[in-house]
Amino acid sequence: MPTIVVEVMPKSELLDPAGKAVTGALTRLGKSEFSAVRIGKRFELTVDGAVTEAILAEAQQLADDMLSNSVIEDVVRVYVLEKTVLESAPA
Amino acid sequence: MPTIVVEVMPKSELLDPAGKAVTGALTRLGKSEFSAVRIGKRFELTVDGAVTEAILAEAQQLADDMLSNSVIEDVVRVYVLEKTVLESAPA
Amino acid sequence: MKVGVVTFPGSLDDRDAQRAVRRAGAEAVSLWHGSHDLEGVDAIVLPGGFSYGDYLRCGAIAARSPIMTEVIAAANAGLPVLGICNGFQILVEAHLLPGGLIRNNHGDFVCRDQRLRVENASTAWTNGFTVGQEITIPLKNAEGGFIVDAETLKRIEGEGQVAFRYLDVNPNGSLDDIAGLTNAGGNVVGLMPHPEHAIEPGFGPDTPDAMRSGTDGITFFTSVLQSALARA
Amino acid sequence: MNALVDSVATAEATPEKEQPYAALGLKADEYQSIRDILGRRPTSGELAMYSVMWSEHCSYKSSKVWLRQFGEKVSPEMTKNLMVGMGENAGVVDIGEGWAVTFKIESHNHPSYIEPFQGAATGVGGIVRDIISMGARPVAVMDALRFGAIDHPDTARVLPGVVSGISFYANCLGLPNIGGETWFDPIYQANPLVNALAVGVLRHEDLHLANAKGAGNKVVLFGARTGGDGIGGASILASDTFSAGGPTKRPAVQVGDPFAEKVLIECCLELFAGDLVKGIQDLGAAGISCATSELASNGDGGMQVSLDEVLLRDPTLTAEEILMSESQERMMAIVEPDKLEGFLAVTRKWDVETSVLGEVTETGRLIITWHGETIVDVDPRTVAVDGPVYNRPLSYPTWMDALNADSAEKFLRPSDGATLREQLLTLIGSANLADKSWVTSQYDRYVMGNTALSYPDDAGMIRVDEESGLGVALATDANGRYAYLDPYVGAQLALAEAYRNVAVTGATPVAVSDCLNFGSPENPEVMWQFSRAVEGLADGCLELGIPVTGGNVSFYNQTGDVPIHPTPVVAVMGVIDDVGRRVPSGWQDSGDNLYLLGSTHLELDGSAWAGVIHGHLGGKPPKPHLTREHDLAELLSAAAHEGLLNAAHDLSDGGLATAVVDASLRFGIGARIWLDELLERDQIDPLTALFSESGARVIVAVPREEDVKFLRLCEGRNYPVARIGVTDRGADGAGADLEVQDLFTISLKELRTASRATMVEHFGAVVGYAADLSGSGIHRAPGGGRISE
Ligand SMILES: Nc1ncnc2c1ncn2[C@@H]1O[C@H](COP(=O)(O)OP(=O)(O)O)[C@@H](O)[C@H]1O
Ligand SMILES: [Mg+2]
Repeated sequence: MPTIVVEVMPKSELLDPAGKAVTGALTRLGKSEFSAVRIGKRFELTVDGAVTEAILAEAQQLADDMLSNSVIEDVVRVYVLEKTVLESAPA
Repeated sequence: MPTIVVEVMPKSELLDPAGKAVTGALTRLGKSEFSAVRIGKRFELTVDGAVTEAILAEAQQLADDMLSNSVIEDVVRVYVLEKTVLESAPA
Repeated sequence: MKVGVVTFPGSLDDRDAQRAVRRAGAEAVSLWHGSHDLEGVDAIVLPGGFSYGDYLRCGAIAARSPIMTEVIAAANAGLPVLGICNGFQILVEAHLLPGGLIRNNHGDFVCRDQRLRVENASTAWTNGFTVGQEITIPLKNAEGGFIVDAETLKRIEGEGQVAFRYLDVNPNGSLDDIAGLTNAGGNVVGLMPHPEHAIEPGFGPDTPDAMRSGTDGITFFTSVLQSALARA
Repeated sequence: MNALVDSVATAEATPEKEQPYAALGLKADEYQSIRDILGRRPTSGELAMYSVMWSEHCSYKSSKVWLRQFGEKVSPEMTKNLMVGMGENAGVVDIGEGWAVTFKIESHNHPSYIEPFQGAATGVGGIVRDIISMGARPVAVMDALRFGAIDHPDTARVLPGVVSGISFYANCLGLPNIGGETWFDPIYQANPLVNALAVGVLRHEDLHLANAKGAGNKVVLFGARTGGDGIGGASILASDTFSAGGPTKRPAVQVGDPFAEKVLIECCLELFAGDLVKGIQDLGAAGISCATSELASNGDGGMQVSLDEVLLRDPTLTAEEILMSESQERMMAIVEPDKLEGFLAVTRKWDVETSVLGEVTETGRLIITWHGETIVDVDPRTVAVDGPVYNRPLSYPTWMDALNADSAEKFLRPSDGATLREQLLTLIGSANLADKSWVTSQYDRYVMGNTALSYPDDAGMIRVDEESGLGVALATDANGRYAYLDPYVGAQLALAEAYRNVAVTGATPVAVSDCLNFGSPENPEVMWQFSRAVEGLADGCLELGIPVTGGNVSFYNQTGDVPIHPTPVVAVMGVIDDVGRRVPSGWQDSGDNLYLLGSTHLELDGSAWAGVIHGHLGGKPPKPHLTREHDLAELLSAAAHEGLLNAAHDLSDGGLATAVVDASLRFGIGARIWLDELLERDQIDPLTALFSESGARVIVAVPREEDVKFLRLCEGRNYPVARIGVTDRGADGAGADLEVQDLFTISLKELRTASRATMVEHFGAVVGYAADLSGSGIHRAPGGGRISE
């Protein structure tokens, strides 16, 4: 069944305590090539049937209204998952 | 500065209570076109300097060792973020 | 006898665990996450709390701290290690115990007096109990849902590695009502409820005898003293 | 000259430059007085500082003239144990044995409406930092909450967000939540109140005050990095109505990081213990503007700092934004130069980022530089202390007389058992009286291992000394309905109730903190309500003999033009010499005699009965009886000390009837109640006996063997006492009942179901409810031991 992916990230101007804690851990582990980490969410919505324009619009709406909190988060992307892309690593 | 994205999802065989709760909420809202929701994480690692093969390999390693727990999660994808892709919605 | 209690940044119940150790009659030694020195202790408690804010996954960052290298080695060599709540999560992240602990199925933090059944009374930390004994221990967490793949679940159930099970109500959606586990050697035990908060009359859970008089938790700490004596 | 920087030199050179003072919340005359003070136009950095520090929230400009009473209406007796009084970050009270306690309650109302989770979370974070800055270890929190109607859709957004925000932050800090309030009233619909209290303990010698003394001492900023969050928060979020939202390009919300704060607590305590700091000031509203100007004003008056040294999370921040940023989890310390190395070693140990911004001077000026230019050059007292003070006009509300004339006595008071039974069930299931486990089960009450009492007892209690058992009890209360009917009396009733809630535990009330939540001070009727409430509270404290040690004012709580009910939340702290002697609010045993202390009058105006059964709010609130409250507290403390009480529960909302229900449900032990003697003695009808909310009343359970002693104690103190029933566990297996003789019987099961259903219906399940409808229950054998070891 097709899957719609919704990506949500904390707003970049706001503190991301979780990302900060991981950045700190990386520094302690000596991995200084990564200067910052931010942690957001990735939703997979399984769609019953074909993904029409209407359903995609609905998912976008959901992403804005329910899956994210617009005061502190941004919806980064809403897209239909191409299974083939998924399996491989670096795109 | 370049960004590496790491995507992590709960293993599909295992319980994802948060995803289940969202699925339940969608059903109550009458949005039955979405039959299931799973919630994972999306990391953005900021890289100081260019993304070499070595750094990408390092990120993959981190994704496996620390950013995910292989007992309960899968690393879905590790890739370099193309800024242009990001801005637009459905890909 | 010396029992070490590790303090990680964000540990909360470290001083409470030390109090429990002292009340059980042992010496409590404070251990620091950034050190590689276990200071010759005879047993170790990884206390409750929110190490590193529990931000990545509960216990994940703490499991990768310097002291854990030593704790893992010592545990593999048979040293008794008890992980309480966040400590249990650290043990799981350190792969000293199987499975994972995730967000409670109802989504919220929950604090309640929890009844448990003792399923394994032959570990270093439970030998003062009897199998089937029902005890009440405060529980307080947001991420205590135990999950594991079906095959491992079958194995740990079969090999008696389930140490405690929830009674009356499963407060977090744990598989098989699992509240706590032991490793195959019986020296490493982890559980979500907090025995260190049921050690002193007046400050523990309610019991049928009187309010806040529950002290079932002290047996964890007296058990480890007993097993140390036995080993000596 | 750096073109991008509005330096003092630039300001002198361009006196006519237009400045956006109005958008920053300053009035024209306030802007003019800044120009007069400086003798030139302010730089944009100075304007930023003055605007946040002169905001209502930071300057108390409308409330100052009234709040003075708390310092003036005091007797020597009241201040003798006060180590630090009003005006510091938090008051400090000597509780004996070398211990001191500091506590304070503060509002985070407006941010919690915009973003309930983060707003409430950062509210807890802010009040805890106040406690740390006194040198104390925080040991508990409480939360006094008010929401709109329980069934309003927005309440379903706000309440769960607020509760999980408090739960997230305080649980992660490792502070037990020991009590609070959860109220619903449509008047708070778009203006919920989130008041958070923190309490800390310290040894006398550990007391520290935040001031910048000693020229050459270093000014050090440590904790989280400074980011763009919450800019304008102080002036725009906290002191303006939402309709008037000003221009903000930076997000107005702040994100809390309790982990960072937990580390900060341990770090600060280690700094204090190692004698490595002179003083530490928390950064709250107005951030660096506030910390620098307050530290300097409270010290030798001079300070020189460079903003270039501030560690930033967002490098694009301007100097003005850095001055105004409200990024959380930051502290500012004054450190002697030869202790700096030791200081840095401790912050490094805790992974806390630290930077030295400058030093204390003797110039009397606060000088701030940025990119090599002086952007602030002010007398710090003009920023932090000598802000504007308003004597705002008051007017007695036009609607007051009609409201007071509309008494609930007009309603029929049924006396048949069936109707009374029905009304009782309706009351205990009503939003404000219903079981609040939905909220409190999300709070850790065990952490630290010193909690002697918490939910659902009348007050929270914390052991301070593990050896002696010395402890403190705290309760918060407010009743906006009463305060609406009469703000003077309403404030006193809030004080009386919190005082009584502390007294029933066996503790002796010793100090007060308050959080005064009101509408706009620019509305003369609101200002009248405010002035009356402050007067009532100050007079009440004088009468009870306990001082106000600090608090907080929150104005502009209104939706459009409609202000909230005046809501003076009062927190009372008490001391008990051994927490092992504490008394819970519920029956612990079968066969105990139940005594009602105090007398009951026809006082149903503003009551839960009038509100819930008749949807009515009018008339005059119950009469406060503060001297009697004082006598009652002494009586309770003596009785608890002699171990004469198995339970004590105060009577408040819903009167005697809800009190006996609470006390029965606490441990699942029922009671038989008879009213005849009471009706006769107080000349009242059964409904009044059950639901009137007369003050200075408490119900106690006394074991039979202590009966004589107890009655002698009451007689000796001449306090009205009536035996009104006996506790009863019920026949084996049958479950207990609450019986009011000749009127009705209700099983505890039915009562529990009614009480629990309400929150669950609106917000969802509570873990464990389904499994234990019969009650967790103490089922102790008769004559069982006491609570203490
Ligand atoms: N938001 C809250 N946080 C913590 N405790 C709460 C909260 N709301 C209510 N409580 C607790 O619930 C119990 C009953 O509250 P309430 O009816 O307001 O008490 P009282 O009438 O004695 O003032 C008390 O123990 C109180 O501390
Ligand atoms: Mg009460």
